[in-house]
Amino acid sequence: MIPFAWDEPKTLSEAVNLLDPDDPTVRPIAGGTALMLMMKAGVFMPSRLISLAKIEPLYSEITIDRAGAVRIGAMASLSKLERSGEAMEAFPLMKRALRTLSNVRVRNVACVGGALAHGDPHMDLPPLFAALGARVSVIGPAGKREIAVEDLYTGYYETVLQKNELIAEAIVPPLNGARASYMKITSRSADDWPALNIGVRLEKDGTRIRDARIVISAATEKVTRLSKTEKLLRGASPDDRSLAEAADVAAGEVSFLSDAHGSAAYKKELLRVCLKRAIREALS
Amino acid sequence: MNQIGRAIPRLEARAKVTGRADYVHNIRVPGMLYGKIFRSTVPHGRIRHIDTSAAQAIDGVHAVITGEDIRAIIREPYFGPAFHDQPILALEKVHFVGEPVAVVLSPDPHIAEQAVQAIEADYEELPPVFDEVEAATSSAIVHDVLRPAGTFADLKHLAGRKNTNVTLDYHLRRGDVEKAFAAADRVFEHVFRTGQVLHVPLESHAALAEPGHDSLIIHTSTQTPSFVRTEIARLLGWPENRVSVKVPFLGGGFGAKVYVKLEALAAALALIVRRPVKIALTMEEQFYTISKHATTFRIKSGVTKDGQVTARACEVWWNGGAYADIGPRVAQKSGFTAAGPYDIDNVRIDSTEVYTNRPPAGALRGFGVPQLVWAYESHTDLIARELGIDPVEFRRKNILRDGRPHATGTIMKDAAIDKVLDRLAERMNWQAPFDRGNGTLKRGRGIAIGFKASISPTTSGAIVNVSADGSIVLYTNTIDMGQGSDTAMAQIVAEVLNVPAETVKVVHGNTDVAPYDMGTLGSRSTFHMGNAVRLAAEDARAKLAALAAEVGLPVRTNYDVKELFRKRYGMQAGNMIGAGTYIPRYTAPDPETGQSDNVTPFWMIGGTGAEVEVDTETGHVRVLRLVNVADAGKPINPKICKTQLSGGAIMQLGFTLYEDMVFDGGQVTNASFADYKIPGFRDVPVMESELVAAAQETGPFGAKGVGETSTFGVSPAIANAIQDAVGIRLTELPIKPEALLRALRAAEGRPIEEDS
Amino acid sequence: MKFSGEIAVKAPRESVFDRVQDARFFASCVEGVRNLVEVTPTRYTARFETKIAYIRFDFEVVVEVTRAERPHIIEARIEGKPHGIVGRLAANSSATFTQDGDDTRIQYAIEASLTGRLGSIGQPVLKSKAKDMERHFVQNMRAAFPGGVAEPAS
Amino acid sequence: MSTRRDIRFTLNGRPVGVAVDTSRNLVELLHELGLFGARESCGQGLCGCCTVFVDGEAVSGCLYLAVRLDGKAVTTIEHLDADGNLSLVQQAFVDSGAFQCGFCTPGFVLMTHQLLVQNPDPSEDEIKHYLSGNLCRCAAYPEIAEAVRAAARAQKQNPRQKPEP
Repeated sequence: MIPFAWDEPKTLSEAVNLLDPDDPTVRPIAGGTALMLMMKAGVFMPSRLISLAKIEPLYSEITIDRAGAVRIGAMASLSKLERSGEAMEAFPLMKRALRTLSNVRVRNVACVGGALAHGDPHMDLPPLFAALGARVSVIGPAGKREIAVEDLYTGYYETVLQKNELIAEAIVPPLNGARASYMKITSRSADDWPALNIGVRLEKDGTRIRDARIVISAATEKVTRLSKTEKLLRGASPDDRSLAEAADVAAGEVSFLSDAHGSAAYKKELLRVCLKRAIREALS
Repeated sequence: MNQIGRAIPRLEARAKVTGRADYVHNIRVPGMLYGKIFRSTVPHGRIRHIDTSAAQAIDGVHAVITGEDIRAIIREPYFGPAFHDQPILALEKVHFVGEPVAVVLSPDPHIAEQAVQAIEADYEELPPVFDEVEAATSSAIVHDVLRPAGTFADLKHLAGRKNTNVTLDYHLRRGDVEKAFAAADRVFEHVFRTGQVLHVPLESHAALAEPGHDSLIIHTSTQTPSFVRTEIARLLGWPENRVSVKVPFLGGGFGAKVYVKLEALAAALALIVRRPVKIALTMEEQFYTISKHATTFRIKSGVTKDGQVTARACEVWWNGGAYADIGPRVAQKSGFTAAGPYDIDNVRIDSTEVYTNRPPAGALRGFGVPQLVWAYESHTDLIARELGIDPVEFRRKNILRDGRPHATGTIMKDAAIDKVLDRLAERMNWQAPFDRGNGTLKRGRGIAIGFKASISPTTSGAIVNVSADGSIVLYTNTIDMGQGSDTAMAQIVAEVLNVPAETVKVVHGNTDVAPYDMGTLGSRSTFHMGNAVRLAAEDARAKLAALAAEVGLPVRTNYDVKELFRKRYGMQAGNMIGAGTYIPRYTAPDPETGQSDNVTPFWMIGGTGAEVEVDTETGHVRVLRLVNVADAGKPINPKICKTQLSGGAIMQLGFTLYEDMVFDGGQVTNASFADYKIPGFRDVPVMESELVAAAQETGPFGAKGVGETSTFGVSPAIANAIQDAVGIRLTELPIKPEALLRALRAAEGRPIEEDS
Repeated sequence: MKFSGEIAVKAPRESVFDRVQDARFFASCVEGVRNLVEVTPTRYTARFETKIAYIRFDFEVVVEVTRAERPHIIEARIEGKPHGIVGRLAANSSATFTQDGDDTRIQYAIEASLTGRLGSIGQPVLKSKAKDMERHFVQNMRAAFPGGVAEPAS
Repeated sequence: MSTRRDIRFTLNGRPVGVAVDTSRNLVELLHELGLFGARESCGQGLCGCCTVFVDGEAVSGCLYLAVRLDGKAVTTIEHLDADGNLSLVQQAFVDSGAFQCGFCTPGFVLMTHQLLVQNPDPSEDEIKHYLSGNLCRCAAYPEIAEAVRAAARAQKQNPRQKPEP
């Protein structure tokens, strides 16, 4: 690594002003765990890093608002989220997901904003948050805008964020009785990057599914919502037959990546299986 | 005092838990330059031109060195334990992607790394060959010239085969295999494969060379300091005493750090620039340095209908990669055990190691044996199933017992194969019904046994120094790389000299003060160095006894050593040196038939039982329980031995289920821990380890090596358990969930489509 | 990395072949190629720039047409060196042309490998990028010829 | 703007002021300061050999830029026996034989300290999950788990767990 300029702005808007929309060698750094990997590999050589470490504490708070949504300051570490009693009580599946998200040291340093902005499809928070219907509030030179997490990603490492936009907050709406589950499946050691991850949020109406949100990633190049499958599930009762049908639709509606974790055809089979398992787990 | 069999903590325990243990990585000396390596980007090519000018122009770059620069100080800069085939930096040709081509030197490692990116090399590409079976007959020849090293006694016959890629073809002939096949009730034939994997000790290789005015000190993470000294002295044309090799602790070795790795490079660079030079590899660079052979093994057995194996033919191809390293010995030494620990009258073995354009392969914990056991124990289970005989019973019927000849003709002795099998079956509760799971989670269990010969003929020397206050220092070139050799050696000294082992100081890895040792490898240290240490301690004891008689002290086992020296020197002065050298007997195998009446000083016996759970919808295999039973003779430190057993088994679990070097165009595409997955905490099953009651008559106090024993049976035990659970047999390592699911689905008649 | 697929265009085989053989046209269909220089009629150099998010890759590329049999087949060898990092891109590509009624079917296959730093660590992302480039290439070809274009297979 | 920064932080309880290149990571800085217990192995934050406490939280030193230390408190493995005695965790590692080559050991010891501070009585499953970000190629995992249990027991008997990370 070669040395670069280093700024430590005190406010988020100051940070935004320091970022250069046209110069990709100027990047923000918060936890830095993902960025450091790129820098150490020699594929990213920054000219200037804008540290977000000294940004006002407001952006690392985790609160529950009046509507019951969990509002997570983008600079909150994943460990802070994991230890936030209220939020974890509201979303026990988030607590379970965080437990196998990378490792304790990374969680101590990496922040929620970075985990959402990085855009590596193998990460846990993006599909989980997208399934839960979360959105992020983003600050740029023109002010604030909100983006649904499911709309953040355009490709491998690619997002809709401009180079001078920063995620300020993630807002996870309350379950309000909906059921949710998240699972990931690895094909080598337990702490491998997943071959597939899947998040499911279901609203029930008696014995039937009223609404479904199903999001997968890792097997695909970006976080992908399975809208055809969701459509099929709406109004269906979650019996073996309709789950099998949903699995078929799901397998057909996305294009899978083939890599060291498995071939595209294998991941398609994994999706069939995991879709059923995730729905059953959510409903159990 | 009984020091043998004590489960004392390692001598260096405190240094290790406080982070203060010494590794080469900690060493910095004034004026030191860091070297960073520029590596080949083609798998096979002639070097047309290397342009270092841009790198040289970078501020802070001290020098950029290529192979031709090295030739200026070392005329024949080729090294290797079997062939002198590896250039210090590439000369004329490159032979694999990742081969060192040039080095940038700078006081700042970051600048050196940056400057490496500015080097450009132009190659004329040559056709590469990657597969071991193909390479045996391929027209693409990796090395134009073969240079047998002639260093080691057991490899004196090595020549290679001109105009082929064959480094060594080993043959064993016993009985009449074809006749026995014709007479057999049933004949079974299978082919098994293993992928290329590697050691990845957490401490990557590092070497620091300090040039003196007519000498050289090399601090290095090697398992073989004596060999390094000999080889560096040979390269430089110097007497050995001008080269000092010093080795602190190793952060793991597993065979990755045997013979010369970075030492020749560091030495040459230091002598060229006349400054200390340190080369420390990154994790990625380990993937270009040394690995474990990928193999293809065709095995064929003739069996009577009541389950007696009457004939076995083994054809093994070893993928040696671009440089032979110690691969030829793997093909020979492990090759002769390819028929397994079975009593078979008719055996034919053809074991062939070939060069390919992959990163080199050498020694890795088990030295080829795990690849062989993978095949013969999978094959054994398949035969037993086919014959409807219980796998334990089938093995019991066929195992080699003491007093019977092994396929080489060597009569088995102190090889508790029967006991290992019996204890394994008992521990697995083999006769009792087994919970087979239900729904989509099916359970199965399997066992496997294997054996390995030790290395011969090899020499170990040790010095025991008793000071005038009675305190003792042991000098040995056996390296403690985590296996606990310092502690075991101290226990041997302590047993002989009747002191607590904790009070013995061990100075290891210093060729200036400790005598020659062939190397810390092949689980040879406890036996070979252990015997040398025992002899050295006995020598010291005898000399002390003589001194006691001389000064008129009563002859008894427990001298007051202080008084002894005071009486002799009039004060606390002087010391007593005991020396010991051990070299076991050995008969070189006949080059045509592989026959020898003494092929190994001892046998290592290991068996593994596995219980697994298979997810039939995803193909995932969860290992629930791994039972490892071993014959390690009489253990010197049972606690450390058991840690070695479970550690070795977990490492082999990684090679069985997770680890595989993935290649594209000769490039390893998963050269990092993010993409090459080794077992972590959550992968560890319930582990059980047992050492059977046994003794190696010729070992120090009945002991022998144990560092590799638990690696033998793990892979086939798991494959056997998978077949037991779901009826599917996989023949390729690593076992991937996708492969298992595909096989399951094919068996159900609804195969999974192939990616186009 | 291997990619293959088929593009069907509504034009006679000879004219399709001629256009594809025109290096300038062909290069214009590949995103990020610039400074194309014809060294000889079968050898070209170019600059190839691509980016993944904020990470940019910049290759010096040499293209050698190793076989051109009008109107059946074109084969080429591509070699590239990335700037600022040790590595090498090597690819063999082939395009075969078959007449199918009014259509010409172009079957293409590319086998590419990336050695050095980029090849050792970035496979999944590079594969994803390459697929993305393939999609754009097919789109550009579609735009260049009137008529239908088949989806790339992988 | 300068690519070198002056930083002040406390290292094992003592104030330190140094100038660092912005590209230096925490492990490199510690090595420059003569502390070698944190070591870089995988370089990707996956093996835990470079574990260091920053403001009481374990971090991967190889992924942590030294420039970020300004104003923070750093504790390394070398501090755990500052009073000359092994910590309960270190002693448990010795007693359980919870290592072989020792290269990964400082990381496991520090992670165990943090685990026991957060969860004085971890279950087997909690131990495995908490330590799953540390790799041991010698695979002394069964012994490490035993050491963690032993340290938890010792801590219960002797709440003088020292020093708090």
